Order: sequence, then C-alpha cells, then structure tokens
Amino acid sequence: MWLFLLTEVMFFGGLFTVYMIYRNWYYPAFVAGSHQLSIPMGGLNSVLLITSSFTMALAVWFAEARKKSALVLCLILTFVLGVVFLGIKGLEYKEKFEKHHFPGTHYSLQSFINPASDPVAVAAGDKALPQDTAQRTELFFSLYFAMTGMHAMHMIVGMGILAFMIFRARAGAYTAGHTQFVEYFGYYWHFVDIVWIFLFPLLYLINRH
Amino acid sequence: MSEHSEHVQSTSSPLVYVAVYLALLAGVGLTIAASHLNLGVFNVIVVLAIAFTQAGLVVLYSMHLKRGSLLNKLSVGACFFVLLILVGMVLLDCVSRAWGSW
Amino acid sequence: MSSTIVSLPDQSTARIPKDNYLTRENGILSWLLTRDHKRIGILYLISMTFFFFIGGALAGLIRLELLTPQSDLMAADTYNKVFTMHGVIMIFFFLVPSVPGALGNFFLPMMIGAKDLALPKMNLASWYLYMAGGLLALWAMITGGVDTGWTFTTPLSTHYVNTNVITTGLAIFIAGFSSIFTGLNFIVTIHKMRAPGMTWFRMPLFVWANYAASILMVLGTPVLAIAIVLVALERTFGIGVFDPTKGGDPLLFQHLFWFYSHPAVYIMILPGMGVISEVISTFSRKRVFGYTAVAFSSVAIAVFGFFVWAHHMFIMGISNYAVLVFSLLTMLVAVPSAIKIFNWAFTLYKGSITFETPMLYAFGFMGLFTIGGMTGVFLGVSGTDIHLTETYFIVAHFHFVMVGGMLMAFLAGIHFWWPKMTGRMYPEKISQLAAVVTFIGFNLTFFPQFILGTLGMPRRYASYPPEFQILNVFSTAGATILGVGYLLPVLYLVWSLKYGKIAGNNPWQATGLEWQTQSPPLTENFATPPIMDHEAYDYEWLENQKEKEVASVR
Amino acid sequence: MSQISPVLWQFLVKWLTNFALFPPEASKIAPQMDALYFFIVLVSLIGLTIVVLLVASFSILYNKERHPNAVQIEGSTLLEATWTIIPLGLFLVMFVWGALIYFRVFTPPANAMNIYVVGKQWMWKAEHEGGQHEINSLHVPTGRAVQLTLISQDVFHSFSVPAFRVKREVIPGRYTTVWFEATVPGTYHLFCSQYCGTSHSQMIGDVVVMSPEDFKKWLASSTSGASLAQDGERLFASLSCAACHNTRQDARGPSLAGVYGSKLTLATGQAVTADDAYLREAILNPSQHITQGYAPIMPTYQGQVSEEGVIALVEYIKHLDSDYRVQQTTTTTDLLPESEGHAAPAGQQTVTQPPTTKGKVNP
Repeated sequence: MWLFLLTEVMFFGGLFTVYMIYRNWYYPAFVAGSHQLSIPMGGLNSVLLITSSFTMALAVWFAEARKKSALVLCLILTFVLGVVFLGIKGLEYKEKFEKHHFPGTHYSLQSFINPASDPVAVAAGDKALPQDTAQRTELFFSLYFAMTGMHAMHMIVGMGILAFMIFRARAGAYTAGHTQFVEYFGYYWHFVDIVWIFLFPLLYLINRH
Repeated sequence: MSEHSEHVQSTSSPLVYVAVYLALLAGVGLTIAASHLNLGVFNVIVVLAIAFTQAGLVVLYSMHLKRGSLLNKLSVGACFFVLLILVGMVLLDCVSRAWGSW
Repeated sequence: MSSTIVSLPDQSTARIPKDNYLTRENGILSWLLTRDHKRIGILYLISMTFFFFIGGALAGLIRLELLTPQSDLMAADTYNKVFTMHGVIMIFFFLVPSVPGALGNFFLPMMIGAKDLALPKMNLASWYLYMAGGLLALWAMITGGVDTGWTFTTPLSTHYVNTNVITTGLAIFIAGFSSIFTGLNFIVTIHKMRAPGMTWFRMPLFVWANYAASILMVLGTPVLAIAIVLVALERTFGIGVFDPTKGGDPLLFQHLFWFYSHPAVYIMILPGMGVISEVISTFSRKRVFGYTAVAFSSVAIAVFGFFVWAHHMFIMGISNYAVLVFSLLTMLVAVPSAIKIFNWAFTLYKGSITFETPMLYAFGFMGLFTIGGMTGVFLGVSGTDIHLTETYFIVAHFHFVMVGGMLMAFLAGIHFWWPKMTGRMYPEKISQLAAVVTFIGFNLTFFPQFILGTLGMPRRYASYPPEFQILNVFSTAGATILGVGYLLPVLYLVWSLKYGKIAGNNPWQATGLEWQTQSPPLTENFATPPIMDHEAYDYEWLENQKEKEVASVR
Repeated sequence: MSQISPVLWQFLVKWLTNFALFPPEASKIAPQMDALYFFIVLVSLIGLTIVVLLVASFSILYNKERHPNAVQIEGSTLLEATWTIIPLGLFLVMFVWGALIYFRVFTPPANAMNIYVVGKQWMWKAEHEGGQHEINSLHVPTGRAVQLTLISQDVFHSFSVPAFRVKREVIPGRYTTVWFEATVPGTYHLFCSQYCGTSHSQMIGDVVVMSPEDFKKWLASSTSGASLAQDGERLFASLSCAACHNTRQDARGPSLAGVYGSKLTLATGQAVTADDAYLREAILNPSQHITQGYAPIMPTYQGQVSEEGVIALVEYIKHLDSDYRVQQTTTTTDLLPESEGHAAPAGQQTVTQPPTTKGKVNP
C-alpha cells in the first residue's frame, strides 16, 4: 500500500513540478489568479478535509477496538465531510465557469485587465495587469483545475470505496479482527488529505498581503 | 494489499489523533495568517515549511510510519529523494536558462 | 559441439509429471481467472509474442519502404503512423513487460522459494490491464493510427496532428498501471516472501535485476502518466501548459516524458541483464564473478537511471548548465554497465564452458550490448551528441541495446527456462542455428545504420537522399534475415511442446531453486517449502546434493 | 540470377565509389568534433576487442572438453576496481572534451554575421540582413563565422547540417542560436532532424557554401530591394511604435537607439543584456520586460506580428544605433570585411571566457 501511495506521490509530484516552474516564471499572473480564489471556501475545505482525516483515523482505531457502531458512525462522518468538501469545490468550480476562468477557448481576461469589473479582484486590491501578463493567468487556472481536479477525482474514488466500506462495516466485516482494509484505506484518505495540505497554500495563498 | 504481515494492533490512543488534528487545524490557521504577512521570498518558504510539517505529522502519526517497518520508511525516503531529483533538476534547467550561456 | 552439460532422464521411461500447473485445472476460464503466477507468466508470454509480431511486421514495412529513397511503398503520413505504432507497441507492449511479465512472473517466486507472488490477484489484474492497453492501442491503430512518434513531442502532439493521440495515450496510461502493479508485486514479494535462508545476498542475480527494475517502474511510471494526462487535457480543453503561445514550455513535457522514458530503458534492459547472469553462470559451471558487484551495479543503474534523463535533450534548448550536469551524470551511469560486462567475461575464466543455445544468445548479448553501450557514450558526450542525435546513429544505438541486448537476453531466457516451463526440451541444433542467424541478421540490419547516422541521415524520414540508399539496402536485407531468425524459434518451440524430449527436473544442472523442483512445476511450485542452505550459484552444493540422492536411492 | 546480378553489380560499384564513413568536413568545428568522435571510436574498439578476446579465449581455453571441472572463484576487488576506474577515467576525459566542443558550437563569436532562420511545417526560410530571402536553402561564405538565429512558427524542428557537424533544435516561442564557419565551398545537405509531422522528410534543403567573392555576387543578385532592417522600419512605423519609443523628453517608452547589446535594468531590478532573444520577448511579452523608470503600458504584439515580422523589428532595432540606412543601401556586401573575418579564430572564443554576469541575474 505504501508503494502504491508512493506512485501517487510521483504522479502529483509531476504536477507540482510543473506548477513550481510556472509560478517561478509568471509570478505576478499567479498572484492575480490566486486572488480569484476564495480563502474562506478553501480554508473551510481544509478544515473539512482535515476533520474527515481525523474521523478516518478514529474509524481505524474503532475498528481495531472492535466497536462496530462507532466505526460506522466515523465512516459515515468521513463520507459526509467528503461530500461537503466536493460540494464546496463544485461551488467554486461553478463560479469559475461563470466568470470564464476555465482555460480554453472561452477563457476571459476581464478580471485581470479590468479588475474594477470584478468585485473579487477589487476586494483583493488587484491592480490592472498588462495584457500579456494577464494571459498567463490562464496557466494558473489550468494548473488549478488540473491539480484540484485530480485531487477531486481521487476523493471521488475514495468515497466510492468508503460507501462500500460503510455497507460492509454495518455487516460487521471490519470489527472481527480483519482491520487491514480499513487501515489501508485510511492511509489512502490521509494521503488525499496531504495533497490538499499542499494544494491549499500553493494555490490559494500566493501573496495575500 | 498486504505488505506488512507483522501487523500490530495500533494501540496509540485516540489522544494522539486529537493532538494531530488540533495541530493540523492550527497549521491551516498559521498558513493563512502567514500568507498575509509580507515576507518576500520567505512567504513561500514559510508556507511550504508549515505544509511539510503538517504532512509529516500525518505521515508519521495518522499513517503510523513512525511505527512502520524499515522497508516503509526506506521506500518513503527513496520516493522523496526521487521526487526531489525530479523537481530539483527540472528547476535547475528552467532557472539556469536565464543565466545565459556562461 | 561435442560436449554438453545437458543431462536428460532416460527418454524411454521418463514421463511428464501428471500433476503440474498446466494440468491441475482445465478450460479457458481456469486460465483467464488464474492466480497462479506461472499461468499468468504464460499468458504474458503468449500475448507479448503476439504484440511482438505485430510490431515486427510494422518494422518490416518500415524497412521495405526505406529500400528506395523515394516514399513509394507508403505515403509519408502512412509511414509516420507505421513507425509510431512500431515504437509504441514494441516499447510499451513488448520490451517493458517482456522479461518481467513473462519470465519474471514465472520464475521470480520460484527462485526465492515462494509459492506465488505476494499479491496474486493484482498480478492477474496487471495482465488484464496490459491486454486492455494493448487492444486499445491496436484499436487506435486500426481506426486511423497516430503519427506523433512514440515520444509524443509537444506541441506537435497537442496542436498539430489530428490522429488518435488521446486513445494511444490512454492505452499507454493503462499499460503503465499494469507495469506499476507488476513492479509493486515484485518488490513486496522479494521483501516478504523469501524462503527461509534466502538472504539478500543469496538471491539469484535475476531477482536483483528485477528488483532494481521494479523500483524504476514504481517511481517512474506515474510521471509518464501525468505527462500523458496533461497532453490529453491540452488536446481536449487547451489548458496551455505545454503551449508556447500561452506561455507554456513545450520542453517541460519532454522533461516529464524522459523522466520516465529514460529509466524505462533500464526497466527494459535490467531484467535482461539478470537473465544473462543466470545463463552465463550455468553454462560455465561457475559462480558469477564478483556477485556483489553485479548485484549492486543493478541497483546503481536503477538509482543513476533517474539522474540522466535530460541527455535526450542536449540540443533542444535546455540550459548549458543542465547539459553539463546531465552529461557528467550520464558518464557515471555508463560505468556500472561496463562493470557488468567485465564481470560476465571473467565468470568464464576457469569455468567449464558449454555452448548450448542460451549461452550462444548470451554471447550475442555481450557483444551487441557492448557496442550498444559504447555508442551510448557517443550520445552522452555533449559534443558528439550534437552531430549524432536525431540521426540513424541513435536508431542503431537503441536497437543494439534493446533488440541486440534485450531481445537476445529474452530469447536466451526463453530457451534456458523452456524445459522448466513446459517439461520438454527445444530442439538444440536448429535453435543454435536460429541464434546464429539472429546474430548475423541483426548486425547486418543495424550496423549500417551507425554509418548512416554518422553520415547524417535523420531518423523518421520516409524518403531520403539517394546516396544513402546502399546502406539502407544492406539494412533491409539484414532485416529479412533477422525476421527468419525470429520466426524459427516460434516454429520449433511450438513443435517441441509435443515432440520435444522430456527434460526432467534439472536438464542444465543449474543451482537455482527453480531447478530443484519438477518440470513443469506444481501449482504450488514446491512439494515441500524449500530452505536455502547455500550461496547462490553454488555448484559444489549441487554436486553434493546429487551424491546424496544417489546414496539415498541405494 | 542474370537479372539480379546487374542490379547487384550496380550497387557494388555505386557503393565503392561513394563509400564514406563520415560526411565531408566542411566547417571549422568539423575536424575537432571528428577528433573526439574517432577517439571514442578507438576506445570503443579497444573495449570491444578486449571483451571479445576475453570471451573467445576463455571459451577456447575453458570449454568443457579441455577443462571439465570449473574452479570456483569468488571475485577480485582489485579487478573490479580496475574496470570501474579505468572506464570511469576514460568517460570523464570524453565528458570534458565533449563539453568543450559543445560550448564551442553553441557560443558564437562576437563578430559573427547573423542570419535568421524560421522553420515552419514544412520548410525552412532563411533571411539575410540585407533582405535576401531563401526557402529551403542557405547561402554562406567561407572563412566567416556565421551565426544562425533560429525560431519555429509551429512545432519543434531541428536545423541539421551534417557536413558542418552542427545541429540545433528550432523551438517555437524562443530563439536558439548556433554558429559555424564554413571552410570548403560546395553544396551540402540541410535536414530537419526533429520529427515535425507529415512531410518531415521533405523539410530538407541545401546549404551552399561559396567563396567570399561569389557570396558577394550572390548577395547582390538576390537582393529583394529592401534590407531586413528596412522591412523592420516599415513595420515599426505601421505599428506606430515610434509614438512611444522616440527621443522626445516626454516619451512614454525608452528610446531604442543604441539599445541593442546594452545592459538594461528592468523594473524588477533585474539586469539584462538586450540581445535578440530579449528584444523578441519585449515585443511579445512587454510587461515582464519593462525598463526601469517606465510604466507597463505597452500592449503585447503576440499574434499580431509574424515571426518574420519580429525578426525584421529586431533587426531594425539592432541597427538603430547608427545611420543604418547609409550602410544598408551602399552595401549589403560590406557585411563582409575580409580582414575582420579572420581576426578572431573561432575556436578560441570559449577557452578564454570573459567573467560571467550570472550572479547579478536572478536574485
């Protein structure tokens, strides 16, 4: 399981490499792009995911302590927190689509060339960017969608397994000594959490002063 | 997916998890706070340092690496080494392109 | 060849053991749902032979087209599709899974005295993923093909071609998972499933080599996966990460791509080196010279393999500093290969050598791999790389390493272990002929390409200036001979399934644990779990063992 | 047989008459590179011979008939060390030698004559300073260092002239350079050696090396009437660049006269040298290349100017420091000062490198 997680580390590692390089090259654009992201939402998501990671750790513990109802409760909590996380993520995505910040042919530079037109940019105190710099924000959003998208994909897969586990746990499958599956899933869920721990500051918190 | 057969009852009390949980929440607060300070290049360093501490906590305690086998520790180490090579060497190229030919 | 070490049981009385992994269960389903590592190994062997011959047929088409300077057999775009698919199929669906998938799956657990791999279900899953990837690639080929070259260079692959890039990328992505699963499985197996007494330094070198290759698979493949995902996203949404007009850096793709694809070369060659160690030791009746050095050089290759990827990009506009660093590191990675070659050569010293087919292939390997390795140095040295890269020199170089090295090793392994896999010997004389034919055909095919490359003929050209024709004709002629050399084994190996001599447990008098059980083996490999009480390649132990057996019979 | 043999015969004759192991050496760097090449060939041959000799002699000496019982030998640290250190030493020698040549090939001398090459699917377009355009061919004089500034309009291409032993990737979005000094007049192959799509194998041409006199004649006969800088001037005017980039006191942009080759301090505090690559970037991505003291108001010209246009602009700015008009019209041919061409022997440029400025860039 550890080895599998390590392949995942390398998978995200590739993305982080790409991110690092472009952030290094196009810092002002990344700052402006980052200002479009909502700290309350991202922060709330961080808290949610960390909490779900916590409940997952408890779930493993309860499984080992053979407490069925507590295990099921923790798993359900984890699942619900995951749903809320994805819901918030969905809201954020929706906002980006509406503002045409999704990279591609419909990408719009309005918020960056003319920040006065965008309350979010005004709130962040953004100055207008020259056009060529503004164009680089598309790269930021590409990476934003690629990275959070991959992360969300991992969460969806994880929640599929989680649903399956809740089902099995209610039948008492993991409270009879065979806790390994829960434990390994816990590792996976913690890994997803760690990825977010890195994504959040790198994407949301570039130069907020 | 079994690779440690010497699986032990992880009896670490939930208190450890609570502690880690609180530490992680504190970490989130700290990063948000730190990002509002103007520290120049140190911003990213501070933020990454906090993130690495958080990740370290999760890996060591929530994922029990601290009590894991040598193999697991080694492979995690190896992986981060390789990751470091990937990031480091690519950055080396991309950054040093700007240095000109000599 | 007058002398031989082959010792077969008395053919008039010998029988293939009734109970073995082939006869335990019957029916298609028993194969398709098997968790037996040996059956999965056979599945891999059959399916990759299939892919090899598709790739080979494409290679034949390429050589035929290059017989004349004009592009007359195929139009340029067809030619581009053909060489792309040749590369994709041969690399991702033959070379990467070849030795680990077929021979490694079959023998790695037996060599360390385990009854199966650690994760048998995952092993089966890896074969299904492999097949899914392979069939998807074939489907992509049939429904229009892809013409980016196997390197998928951006921005060509993202913006300038209209072929099945995403489908092929998906196929490679899936096959990548298959190879990750295999690698994972091997690492876990080697760590957890060794028989009592099988310490790290008693493991056969084949196991060491596969271990090193597995590390590369597990850590390298995901980076390729992300590179492919980004290309797919770029094509579908236009995210611009590799698009220079949006500020992206197309070279970054190559960094990610070669971060996997250079170690992939070692994924391909390391297991082959493992096979050669086994074969040379067995047929010279000697422990491998400098066992630890060979074992560690495998690991060293795996580690250094990660440091050198950018030598594929010396002239592509990476910074001069990076060129220096990568060129230096490339020089370092050449050393462990040199160590191996010399150690194999000295294994022969004061041995007692016989020349069965696997040994002939191993000799072929040593010669061709030396040439392949040394020509690699030409390309790793930044100065000569300028002139030689992107020409036929590089084509010849990697074919010497991959085909001359890897494929020779694969054939050596197939012949070496054929008696164990099937319980029957292959016909010796004709297979020796095939080995020689392959060697001659190979040299005739690829040696002229070194000269072509030095003369400056660029690779991936459907048509070329007429003065290059003569060497190309030689090459095509050689390819014909090579084709015969590859067809022969298929014919006589299939023939031997029914008519081959019965091999007995240990026809080569080899020391590995896999030879100490019946052929073909039981489903659980060993009747009683083996205990490793001797060093690897301990031929004296084997002699004593035989004497004991004789004594106990009396 | 009778039908095959004439074909075979023709082949053999052709082969024997054309047989070559390496292409003609037609540039100054070629013999240097070949020296290294043959050094490595020599080392390889020796290595191969050793391996083959070892294997062959052991096979004969210790085959089973002669040597029925193997002697078990564990290994030998001394031998291991020998074949670790000797190859390592040789490889390091090759590395240093190779690196020297690499830097020679990619560090153009200061007085080189510049030719721009644009690669696109699937043709080469070369532009001389005097405004001579060529497609799929390149005319260069002997005895004069020629620097190529390469750029691609679409995908990766690679500019390869085997007879000169030089090759350089032609990248979209970025100038790359390579230089050579041709020595032997003749016509040589020009290849695109990076796979670039359907007609990759048609993206070929000729490099014509001429004596300086012939080259002068060729320049004179194939001029298009306007020099590259004059094209650039026209473009400069039509894009109204001069509205900001002028010498007036209240100019919104820096004056460009004499800017080429000078050291600039950017708004970010970076120090840069205004070379071709910098000028190109400043036109296409101006806001990241604002000179200190000016506001980031220049619009980007990405997508509005073709690569050829950018080249013309760069060339114009390059010549702004002088009364280029006079120079250009009197003589595209004066570009060939016979004396200077030989002044700085090409190879020695890299050996005595001037101290670098790397510390200052990229804080």
